[in-house]
Amino acid sequence: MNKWLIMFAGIGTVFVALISIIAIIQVFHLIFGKRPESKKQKPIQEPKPQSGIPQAGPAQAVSPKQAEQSASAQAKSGNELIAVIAAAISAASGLSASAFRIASIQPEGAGDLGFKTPVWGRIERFNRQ
Amino acid sequence: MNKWLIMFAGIGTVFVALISIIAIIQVFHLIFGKRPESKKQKPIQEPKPQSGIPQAGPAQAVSPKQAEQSASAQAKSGNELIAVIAAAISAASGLSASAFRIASIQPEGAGDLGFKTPVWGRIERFNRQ
Amino acid sequence: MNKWLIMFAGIGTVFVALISIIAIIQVFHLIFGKRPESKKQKPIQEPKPQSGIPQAGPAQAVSPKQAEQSASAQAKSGNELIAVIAAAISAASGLSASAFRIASIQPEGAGDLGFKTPVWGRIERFNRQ
Amino acid sequence: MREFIVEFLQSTGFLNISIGQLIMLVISCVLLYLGIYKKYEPLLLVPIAFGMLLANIPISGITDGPVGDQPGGLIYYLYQGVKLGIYPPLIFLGIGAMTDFAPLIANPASLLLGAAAQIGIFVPFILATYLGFDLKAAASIGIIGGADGPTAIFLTSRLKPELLGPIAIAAYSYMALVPIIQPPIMRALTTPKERAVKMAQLREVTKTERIVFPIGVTIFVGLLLPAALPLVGSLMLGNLFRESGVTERLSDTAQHALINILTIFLGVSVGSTASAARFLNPETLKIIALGLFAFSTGTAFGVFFGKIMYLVTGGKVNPLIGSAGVSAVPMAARVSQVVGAETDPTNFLLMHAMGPNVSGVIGSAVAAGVLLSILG
Amino acid sequence: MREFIVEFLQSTGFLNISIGQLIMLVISCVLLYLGIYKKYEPLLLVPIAFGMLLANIPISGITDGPVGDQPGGLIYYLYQGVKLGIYPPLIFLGIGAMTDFAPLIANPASLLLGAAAQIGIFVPFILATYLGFDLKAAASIGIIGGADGPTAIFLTSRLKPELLGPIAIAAYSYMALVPIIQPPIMRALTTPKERAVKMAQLREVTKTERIVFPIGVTIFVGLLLPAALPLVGSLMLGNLFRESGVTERLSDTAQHALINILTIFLGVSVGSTASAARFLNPETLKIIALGLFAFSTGTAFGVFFGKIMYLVTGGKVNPLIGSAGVSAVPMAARVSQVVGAETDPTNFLLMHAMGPNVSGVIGSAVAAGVLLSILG
Amino acid sequence: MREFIVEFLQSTGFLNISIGQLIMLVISCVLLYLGIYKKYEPLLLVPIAFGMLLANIPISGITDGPVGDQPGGLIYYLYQGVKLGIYPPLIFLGIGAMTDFAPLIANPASLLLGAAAQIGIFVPFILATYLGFDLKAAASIGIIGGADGPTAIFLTSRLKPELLGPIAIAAYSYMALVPIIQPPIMRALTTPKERAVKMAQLREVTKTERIVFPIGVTIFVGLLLPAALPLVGSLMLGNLFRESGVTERLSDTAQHALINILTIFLGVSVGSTASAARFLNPETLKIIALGLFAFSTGTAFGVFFGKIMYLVTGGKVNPLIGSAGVSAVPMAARVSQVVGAETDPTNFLLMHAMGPNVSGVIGSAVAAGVLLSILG
Ligand code: NA
Ligand code: NA
Ligand code: NA
Repeated sequence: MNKWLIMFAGIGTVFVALISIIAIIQVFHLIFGKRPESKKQKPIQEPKPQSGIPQAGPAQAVSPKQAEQSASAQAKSGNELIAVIAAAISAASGLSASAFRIASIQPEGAGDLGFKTPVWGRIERFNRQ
Repeated sequence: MNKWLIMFAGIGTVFVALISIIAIIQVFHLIFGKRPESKKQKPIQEPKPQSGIPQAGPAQAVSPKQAEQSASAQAKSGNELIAVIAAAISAASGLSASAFRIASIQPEGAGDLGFKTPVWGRIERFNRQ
Repeated sequence: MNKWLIMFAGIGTVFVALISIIAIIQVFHLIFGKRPESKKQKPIQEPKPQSGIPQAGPAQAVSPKQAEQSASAQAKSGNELIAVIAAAISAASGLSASAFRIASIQPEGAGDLGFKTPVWGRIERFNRQ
Repeated sequence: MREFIVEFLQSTGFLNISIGQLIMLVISCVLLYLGIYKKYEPLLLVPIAFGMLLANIPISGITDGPVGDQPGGLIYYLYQGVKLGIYPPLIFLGIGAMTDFAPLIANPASLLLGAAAQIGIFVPFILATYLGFDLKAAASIGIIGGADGPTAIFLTSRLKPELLGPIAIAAYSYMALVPIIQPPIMRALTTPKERAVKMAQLREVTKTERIVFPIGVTIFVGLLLPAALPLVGSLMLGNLFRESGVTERLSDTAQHALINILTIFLGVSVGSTASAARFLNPETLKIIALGLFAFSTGTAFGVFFGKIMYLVTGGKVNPLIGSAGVSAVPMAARVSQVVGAETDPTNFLLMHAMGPNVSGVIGSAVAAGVLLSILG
Repeated sequence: MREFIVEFLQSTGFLNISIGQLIMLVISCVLLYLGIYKKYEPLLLVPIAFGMLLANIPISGITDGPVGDQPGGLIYYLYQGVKLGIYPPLIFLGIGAMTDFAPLIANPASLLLGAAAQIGIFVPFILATYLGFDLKAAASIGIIGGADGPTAIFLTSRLKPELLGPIAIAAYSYMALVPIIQPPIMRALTTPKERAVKMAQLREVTKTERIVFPIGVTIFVGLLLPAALPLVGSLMLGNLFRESGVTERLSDTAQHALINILTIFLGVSVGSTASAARFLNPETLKIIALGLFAFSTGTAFGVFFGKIMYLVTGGKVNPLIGSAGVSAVPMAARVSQVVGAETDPTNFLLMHAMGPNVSGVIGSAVAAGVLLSILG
Repeated sequence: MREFIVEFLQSTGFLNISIGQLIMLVISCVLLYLGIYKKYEPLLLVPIAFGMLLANIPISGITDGPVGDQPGGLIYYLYQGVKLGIYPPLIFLGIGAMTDFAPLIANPASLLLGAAAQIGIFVPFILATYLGFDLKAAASIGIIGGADGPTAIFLTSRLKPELLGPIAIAAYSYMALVPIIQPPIMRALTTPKERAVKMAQLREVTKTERIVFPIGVTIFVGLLLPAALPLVGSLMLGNLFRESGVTERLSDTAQHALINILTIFLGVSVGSTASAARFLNPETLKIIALGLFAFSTGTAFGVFFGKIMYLVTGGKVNPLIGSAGVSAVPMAARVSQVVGAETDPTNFLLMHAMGPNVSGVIGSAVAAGVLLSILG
């Protein structure tokens, strides 16, 4: 390829790429940017209190409401996982999703489970301190 | 191999292995389990005071008795090493151990050497802090 | 090679090598050993104050004199780099250095730049704490 | 110039991406979401999902092997440590250095529960063969029930590497979902009276017992089942570094720098095996369903054996600690604790459940050894 | 005996060293001096210079490959990680874990400055072709202007490995000399009024924005330019480890043990490519001159685009932050700060300059991707 | 079914283990005991003994190479770093970063003692040839007298890899036994008057001297003896990381994560070479005897040269510091201190003994270089 063409292609691509990232950032800002307090604070604050849970300690006192929220959140995402993968596979394979639908992985009783404990990483879990 | 056989072989082996570990633990408990204080505490406490020895400092004050114990312990294990390997080789090669017996590696004077210093790992040793 | 020759060659080489290191140490001692305070302290003390500079902070107060010294030191070494490599290449390639001499990399204005900031390692730089 | 732009566009991923790859990118993002926001085993799910994402960007060549003089892609080289079976044992070295076997040594009967829960490997294995998987695939699927990531990856990389992606994802996802999967099964299989059993305090374990345990287990399991030696031996060497008290440097590095480096490499390269062609087919759904079945079966058999021990000991063993035998350390042990506390908030089962819990790790390594020696 | 001594002497380096190697030893010592006493990027210059020193000691075989049964030299094996393109992306993983993209997310227009400064890659590329370099060599020389070590090494190792030594040395030396190279150019191109502009405080960036940024950039840049994926993907994975908040262990290891180990291996093996035969020829001088030209061009275009933004925004952007777009993180951003403070000591540009600064890293990785996909 | 059980039993190690392997398992346990309870160099003896244990469990295949598509065993891959000579120099990098050469720079005459003690490498070499070992085996045995693990492993892996097991075990065991082996020899060869000599305080060493020392030594030793470059160069690069003051990150990682990871890999794979067939033969006993002889000879020559220096300097040098020249850092230096303190408890020889002690490390690396260049 001609060297001048390489130069212009190169500069052009760099600009196209970085300008596109500007667009991405703007879109993300619209979707994920600062909104009324409640939403924004969540992901930042969430991990903090949980990391204080004693790993080998007794059951922590959990207010019923907190517990239910957390448990149903996990339950929901359990469903999400299956739903997303099932939808994906049916889309890809051209089969209807229902052909493969499996029993929900959310058992009925889980809603009142009372879990606040976060799902720790497998590795972290082994660490006794 | 038949799949059912694999299943039963697998479950059987897991149980055989883990039940055997129960036996191992019981045997070890008989041999190495808690006995009158003196014995049990030793391995746990030993390293602690030794790690406090200054690496580049002057000779530590060592009570003669401690020193002798420690030195003779090391001397004994020096002999053990040779003895065990010599016995092992003679057993394996079918020759009598005495054919290869070498002069004891325990020199006469070592009993009154006065060492309390532990044998540090080679790598650790270089670390000046 | 004869085993005795190997032995003497080995012992001889070890002695030659280690005696030569004695000579190297003595020469280095003459060149780099303790001299009047000013010189010796420099390399040791230099890094300390610099590492205290806040990485994301405002411009530090720098006395003009310090700044000039530091900037000209860097300028000089910029020249040194080119000079040394140019000389080296001309020596090796048998061409006169001037054939390749390039404009000095020391721009005129740099003397009054006012930099005290050290040149941080690229990796260190990214570290925001 | 115009020609060039056309050519350039044809060289981008935009015109080369398949529907399948697009779907895989979405799935990667969902997995990242689950890892980061739902905290599903994030230390592995984040690298796995990112590896999946990287591998499904078309024509980057990042997973391609070398061709002639041209070197291969980054992930091709990282993947060698999976393919050659190097990462999982070395990760087990770190896990061994993190694991405290004292609760198991203090109550060796725990091992029965750890063994029972591994039935959750072999029943799904049979079921998988009926769903059309061959024996090697079925064994790889069954090992999901071992609830132990490195073991599942080690076995699958040897028997059926093309299933690595879905199996690893299923294993880590269900390990994260243990607090949802297990409790209903535990409640259904036990009576309130059983769940209320308070167990006797565990005896003390001497330092010597802690030191001889990993040595004895390595020799014995190694002799019984040589194929399990890489996993069990590494786990026990790590534990020996921990317990010997004279190799703290090595224990520390095995638990931190080494395991973290290998976790990144393992995660990214395991994730990268989930290309659209391999992942988006009905088998993946079957694997996910079988994985859930495996976890449930393991839990049920663990609890069931707990009930037997309850009967045999005259009520001294709380059957709830049986479910911890699946492994999923220490989440499954916490589930025992929490479900027990539902019936009686003063009942502290956690330490008692740690015994079956770490037994389950040994149990699934043994199971992997059996499957490997028969089918490998 | 005497015969033996003669033979021995002939086997030493003293009688085998060439003038060129002697000169290279001196150059190594000068580079060590610059690294240690002048603190020119010491973390890389010290290993590079030492690798150079080791490689120029004759007949040690330390860089030789294996011959038959005889294994190769130490540096031969370390070098494989450069040759196969493994070290630079993994170093980027660590750099990603060290980088805070928030200033960029808060002010995305920074990316224009980061793009503009990369023109300093392509203009020297053209110039290099006129000085007799072929296209691959010219591209490798141009990438010095990217002011980013791992990127320069990654591209050069693929296109023109025989130039690795001088290119890496030039790149790291000029990165260290940024405080001397840039200010005169910045002053020459700007008016005091422009330099006095105070910029508005940056907006806050949410945690979610920080998390989705690396994912979005990886997917988009990967699709646009698949060849840039190893560098950009690794950088972004490291950043995701940092920002996700759930993988601190991995972020910590990527930033410390992993990057340090690879920096040692990379530095020593890159330095070892600078053998006398390869290094001591007029091309090296041309590379050094072109490298300086590249840095200056990049700086000028960055400032020039800063001026355009000053005009377009009606004076809200200080053009001095444009020079930070070359990368050389975070030195170039500090230069913007210091030059700005000359005009008005109360003007704090540092955080504003960090945006273009980190954009420059992405920009040069993209540029490397383009060059690799066209010429690789 | 019954058939299956028979077949299964035949596949276990129980029916396949040989008497030799059984004995090796016992020896492994004894070595673990010595490492853990007697603290014989545990950082290496524990991994070595465990590697020995793993390698002597039959039919596990853990040390087997790949066959066709089937990947090799874990230790086969770990062993490549020994076979290719990669681990020992990189371990020396870490040792260099841990070593303080100031006592040597302050008193360079120490180097004579470090040289003299290496005679303990060459005398056993001659003796070994008379005991029926070939030249390569004899050189590998002699290097035990260098009292330096990585050097011994480096040389043996190049000259006589089949002796790695017994040589490494002998080297590390005797290093641990230095406090027992040396004192009687030291007392026998010195008079109370000599042992009572108090040495003058060491001069200060400037930072620049510390920095130029590793560079100068690398260049000089590299030129004199190119074959010693991998060991000496790595040791000195590590030391430069330590002393330069600008590469603390690299020094820290070389001293911790890197050296610990490689120590585990080295130890396990060196231990694994001690299979029953190789280890359980009369040669091993001869090696153990020759190793003791080597340590004793080195100690004696070190002390003997100390006496010469005592005479030449008119009584300013305490001959007891000569024994530290064998290396075995810093144990041998402590032995000098303790034996000196027996005669006069106010005599502090430790710092004076550190000079010969670190000289011994350089000395044995040089000796390894000579042997490698003649016999390799
Ligand atoms: Na399990
Ligand atoms: Na750049
Ligand atoms: Na030595």
